[in-house]
Amino acid sequence: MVDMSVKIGAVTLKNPIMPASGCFSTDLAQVMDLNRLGALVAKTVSREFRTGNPPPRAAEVEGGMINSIGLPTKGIDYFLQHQVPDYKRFTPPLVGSISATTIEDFEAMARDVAKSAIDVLEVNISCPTRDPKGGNFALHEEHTYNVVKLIRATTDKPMWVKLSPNAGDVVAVAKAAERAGADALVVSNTILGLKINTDTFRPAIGNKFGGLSGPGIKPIIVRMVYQCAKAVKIPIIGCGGIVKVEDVVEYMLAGATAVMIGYLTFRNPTGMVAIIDGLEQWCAKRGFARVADLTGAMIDEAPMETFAAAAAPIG
Amino acid sequence: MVDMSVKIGAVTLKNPIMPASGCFSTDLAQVMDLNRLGALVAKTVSREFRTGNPPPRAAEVEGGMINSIGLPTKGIDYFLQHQVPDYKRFTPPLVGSISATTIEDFEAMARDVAKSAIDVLEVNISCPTRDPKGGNFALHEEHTYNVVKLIRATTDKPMWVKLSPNAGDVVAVAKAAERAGADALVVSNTILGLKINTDTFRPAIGNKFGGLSGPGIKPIIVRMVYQCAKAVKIPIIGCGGIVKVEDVVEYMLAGATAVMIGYLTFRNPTGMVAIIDGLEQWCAKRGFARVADLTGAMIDEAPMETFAAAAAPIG
Amino acid sequence: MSAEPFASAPYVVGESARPVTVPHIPAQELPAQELPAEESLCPVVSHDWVNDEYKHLVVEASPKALTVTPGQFFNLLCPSPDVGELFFRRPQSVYRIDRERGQIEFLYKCVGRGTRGLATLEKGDELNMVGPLGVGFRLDPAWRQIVVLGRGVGIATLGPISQAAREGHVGVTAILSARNPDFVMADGFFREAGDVVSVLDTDGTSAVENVERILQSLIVQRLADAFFTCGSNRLFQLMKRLGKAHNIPGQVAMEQVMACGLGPCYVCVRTFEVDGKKELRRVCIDGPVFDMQEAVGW
Amino acid sequence: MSAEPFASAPYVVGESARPVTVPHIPAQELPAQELPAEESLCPVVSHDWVNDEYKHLVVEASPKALTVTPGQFFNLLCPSPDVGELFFRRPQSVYRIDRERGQIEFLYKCVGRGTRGLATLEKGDELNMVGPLGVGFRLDPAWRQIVVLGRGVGIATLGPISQAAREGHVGVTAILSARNPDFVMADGFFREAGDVVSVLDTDGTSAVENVERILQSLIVQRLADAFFTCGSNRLFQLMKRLGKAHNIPGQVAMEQVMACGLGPCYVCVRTFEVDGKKELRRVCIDGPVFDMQEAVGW
Ligand SMILES: Cc1cc2nc3c(=O)[nH]c(=O)nc-3n(C[C@H](O)[C@H](O)[C@H](O)COP(=O)(O)OP(=O)(O)OC[C@H]3O[C@@H](n4cnc5c(N)ncnc54)[C@H](O)[C@@H]3O)c2cc1C
Ligand SMILES: Cc1cc2nc3c(=O)[nH]c(=O)nc-3n(C[C@H](O)[C@H](O)[C@H](O)COP(=O)(O)OP(=O)(O)OC[C@H]3O[C@@H](n4cnc5c(N)ncnc54)[C@H](O)[C@@H]3O)c2cc1C
Ligand SMILES: Cc1cc2nc3c(=O)[nH]c(=O)nc-3n(C[C@H](O)[C@H](O)[C@H](O)COP(=O)(O)O)c2cc1C
Ligand SMILES: Cc1cc2nc3c(=O)[nH]c(=O)nc-3n(C[C@H](O)[C@H](O)[C@H](O)COP(=O)(O)O)c2cc1C
Ligand code: FES
Ligand code: FES
Repeated sequence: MVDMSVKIGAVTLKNPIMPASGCFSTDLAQVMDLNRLGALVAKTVSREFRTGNPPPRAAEVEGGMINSIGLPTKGIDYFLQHQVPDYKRFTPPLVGSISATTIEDFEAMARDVAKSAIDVLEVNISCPTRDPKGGNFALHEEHTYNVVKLIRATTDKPMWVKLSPNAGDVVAVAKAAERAGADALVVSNTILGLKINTDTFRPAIGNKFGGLSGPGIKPIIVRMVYQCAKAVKIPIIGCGGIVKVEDVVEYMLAGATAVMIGYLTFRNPTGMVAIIDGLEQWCAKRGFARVADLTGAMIDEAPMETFAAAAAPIG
Repeated sequence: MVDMSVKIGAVTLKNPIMPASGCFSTDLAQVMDLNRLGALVAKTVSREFRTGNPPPRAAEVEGGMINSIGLPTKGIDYFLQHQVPDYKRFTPPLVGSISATTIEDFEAMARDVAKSAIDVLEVNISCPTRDPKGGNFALHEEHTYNVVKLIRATTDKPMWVKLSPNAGDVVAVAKAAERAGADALVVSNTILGLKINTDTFRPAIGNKFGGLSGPGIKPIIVRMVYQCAKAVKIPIIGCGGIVKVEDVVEYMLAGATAVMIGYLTFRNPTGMVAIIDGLEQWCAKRGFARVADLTGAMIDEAPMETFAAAAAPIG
Repeated sequence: MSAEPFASAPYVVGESARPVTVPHIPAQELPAQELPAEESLCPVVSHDWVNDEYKHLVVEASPKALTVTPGQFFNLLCPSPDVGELFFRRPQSVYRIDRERGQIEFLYKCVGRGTRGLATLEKGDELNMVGPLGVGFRLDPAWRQIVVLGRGVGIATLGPISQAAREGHVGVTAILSARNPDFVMADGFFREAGDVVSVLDTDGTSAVENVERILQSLIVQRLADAFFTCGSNRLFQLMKRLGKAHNIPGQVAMEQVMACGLGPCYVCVRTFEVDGKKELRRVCIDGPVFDMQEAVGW
Repeated sequence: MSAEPFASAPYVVGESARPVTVPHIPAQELPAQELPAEESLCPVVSHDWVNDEYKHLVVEASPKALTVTPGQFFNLLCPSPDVGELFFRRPQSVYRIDRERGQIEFLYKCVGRGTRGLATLEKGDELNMVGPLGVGFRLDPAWRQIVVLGRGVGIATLGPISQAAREGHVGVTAILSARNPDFVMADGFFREAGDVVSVLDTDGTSAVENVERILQSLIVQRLADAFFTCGSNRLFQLMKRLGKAHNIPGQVAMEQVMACGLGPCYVCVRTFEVDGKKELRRVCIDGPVFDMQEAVGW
């Protein structure tokens, strides 16, 4: 028997597998038992109704997919009155994700949403599709600090801050979020990309730029998780390109306490449950009594396979 | 007959296809006619002999490969005495790539190398494997400005500056390089990544971090080429993940004048020649008399396939 | 080979085209109920070219897959036609349901990598399908005569509703629009269900004005209690206009690029208009079949 | 199917496993010469399991591929064993060269995705190979008796040099080290070339001390004018030590992860030591066969 539970600050998850915001809804109960998941993560909500971006909203790219959905939402009232109760039919902790364009609105959103039955507040300061010029809070450490600080003051609910891989110095942003009182970091949102249709010469998706997700971005985000885990003390939730058990292991070795999964659900709708089962088997076979022991268990030294490793100075 | 030539400032290439530095040498004459290429690009050289990084130096990842070679080099003297003449047996313009860790050494390197028979000086201020903490010039606009400015003062040779996709604001860096006198920009070098071997728990490559290249990074670099092309007037050379004719077209539509190809040569050693031939056919079929007309020909508006595109406000 | 598999399920392993898990029984907090859809592996029974562009695929379906109703679709994990990966599934509506033999049929056009990859499947291979998905066509017991109007791949989607109408003793007139006689597909199949009128580009009969004349005459003959269409925006607009003018209820099956196929991602939206107000709905879960008067088109 | 192919060559298209181009004749600035290597497509003649882990692959080779010499290798574009792509080729040294039939043979161990993908090829399929590549073994006309010492996959690499020795009327003693009798491969093939001694883990005969005794006895009997080894670092170190002590020249075939296989990328380096100074050399173009006394090991 493997102990599959993990602790993210005050929150205990029965296993480290969660969906990523925007890639999950109770609609998935069509094909799977949602109670298997470590947590439920709602689609990002903002105060007002938003239509979202023009279609096509997604396209395949070489390493996965590109999307620009544009955070469509029925708004905060609908979320609190209908969606929270809908999610609360299920047992795993509920993570509510919020977004706003001003720091004041973020504060007000956090106050209103934190009062609901959600268990964790996820602060999405990193959606690459909101402002194509890249004006997201998570690109800059001061902006991140300011918004997180203000939100922290409004609520005691566990607060997870979702970072952006488009930041030049993600470690500085991670530290700023920690200083400002984040309970955990989600590393990370999608990477800004562009696909051009070479038949039509037009962008492949309606909003021109979009966020990359899927297997191709994994080595970049694993690197960021590793860097952030070395720099902060709060738990990190790895997110980007997970499609198999070994990907979860890789994120945990790099320092993640848990993971979120987006793209895989599109390819294999019940993939998250398969990964929970497979991860337990993997731990059993490798002799890990607790999955949590994987976190940060990477051996930092180079693979000493060759004498050359000793002989060659690192440039 | 398609006019395949492109002009990069004062340099005319007979076609827009070049190898990327570090993925090419005259050793490739084992399998192909190097004179077919638009230009020859030498491996980055630095002043002193460098052993490079410990093996394993490369590994497959989901979207391509990760490498940390560590810029092994026999040093500048060997480069000038042996490698330049070796390249000069072939007809295409020769691009010499230089690297240094201090701004002073960069200036001296540029002066020494520019005096040789090379046709273009490529300034590699963006190798992600030199300093894992990320202290490369191309991460910051002032550093870029300072080093490029100094080099510009030493030589009139065409100077191409190779940018880093790890910069948070690649457009600002591009503008700095232009202001400082770059004749063209290469967008870009590899993206910093990490792969962990889940059997051994160790990094998959000897130097731990490495640079990602190959198809998976293409949508990110195409986006950067597009952003830079809108912001600067000097030509841009697209580089990242090109493996087929349409990828070249995509880069050119985004604003590139020419492209560099790395990874493909590992997969298909004669792939660059196949792309030159295929690109000419593509242009002929699509009615482009000059390949250069593709540069920046992207139609910026969204694909108006649906009424929804008109109905949905862009978030 | 004694070595360990390279990576565990799902996805990158050799097993990755296989369904990744059997859905768990819902926890007791939920009413114990059957899940409506599943990921299943269906052996290919036959797979033939219908003409230069279209293939007809018959698979042995799981019991749950067989609960599919007309207008619903499956999201198919197509094999890759080349060395690259396919990252999205491809939706295909069901073209024929043979519950006796336990078979489901698709009729699809090869247009890009996904369908070209699908076309490589051979008898005995297994196809990974997620479904049945979406809201299908509705048949009102009050209707005695319906008109289905399809063009191109739209013809495939209209198959099962015609079949269902016949089984419900509802008369069907099928107007099948195509480029040339080669692309009038499945007319035999539709003939079993009712009358078939083929209209062609080659002889100009597929012109909107001609189709309008045919529809008008069906309306006059009281052979049009309801309209169903799929596959052409022009023909949809025509039916919508006539339906509105003559107060004939209508349903349209729509398409859109999909990612999840299940509702969460909001990739597959199209515009709808109710009481002059525009809104976006998801083709995968709010549709693919929608009220004709509310749909705006594509 | 009338639609345009999704993407042009090379790589992502259906054509992508095919060689992407016929190399051009070098421009007149260069001495008009044959290029030494090429990307070619070779039909599989046979492909059988030798035991649980090893497969024996025979392909029909192009004229240029047939110029391969013992110790050289090909860089193979293996099919993917799963839905993911393979991004690197995999190097395999040639195990047997049959110039009469125009065939080249490989003997390889299935260890990971690349070789598992390779193992899926069937008779009639085509294998995309780049080669012949690298520096092979050298036979000095003065040698009358050589000793080859291989373990595991190393045995494959030593096949052609034993074949060549026999053809040059040089005596060969082959010491084949394996886990158990099942993994003593190709002993028949080596027996054609000379004497074969199998040493096993199961009966302890593969212990370094025992192999040392065998080598010592060959040296005493003057049956060891030169040493050749591949496949085991322990056995390489043994031969290097004995070779140094008795002044017997030696060659070792080495392995390293490769990207380009042709020289430019410097991925495939190993450490060498000449006059007490360490240096890195590229296995793909400076090797894979190196002087035994200069190699440091792995
Ligand atoms: C509910 C539904 C039912 C369908 N039923 C049928 C059917 O019965 N027969 C049939 O031939 N086709 C049907 N289609 C269309 C079919 O899904 C597309 O032709 C197919 O996905 C194209 O994939 P591709 O890779 O071959 O082409 P691509 O090269 O990917 O694209 C070719 C065209 O197909 C569109 N397309 C691409 N991916 C999707 C996607 N995931 N969903 C929808 N459109 C896409 C693109 O916008 C493009 O215009 C249906 C689509 C939907 C949404
Ligand atoms: C010159 C040369 C000749 C060789 N000849 C033979 C032979 O005749 N028979 C045989 O069975 N094997 C031979 N090998 C080894 C063979 O290349 C590897 O076993 C194969 O590449 C493993 O690929 P994989 O994807 O199955 O395993 P992976 O899962 O990729 O790796 C398994 C092991 O193989 C190593 N490896 C992975 N990729 C490469 C690569 N590109 N080059 C070298 N090693 C790699 C890894 O470090 C790892 O230890 C040779 C290698 C070289 C360099
Ligand atoms: C279609 C789609 C919609 C998304 N919507 C949101 C969102 O609303 N809020 C958010 O924080 N992230 C959103 N994301 C990002 C994902 O939560 C996740 O960070 C990203 O997809 C990387 O994970 P993956 O590679 O496993 O998909 C979305 C991603 C996709 C693909
Ligand atoms: C093995 C390897 C070595 C490289 N060496 C250098 C180098 O010496 N100098 C340099 O500027 N870029 C170097 N690069 C980066 C490439 O020039 C190129 O920018 C990158 O690989 C992206 O292109 P690709 O996706 O086509 O490979 C190297 C890349 C690889 C894969
Ligand atoms: S495809 Fe995801 S909501 Fe319809
Ligand atoms: S594999 Fe590239 S130099 Fe050897």
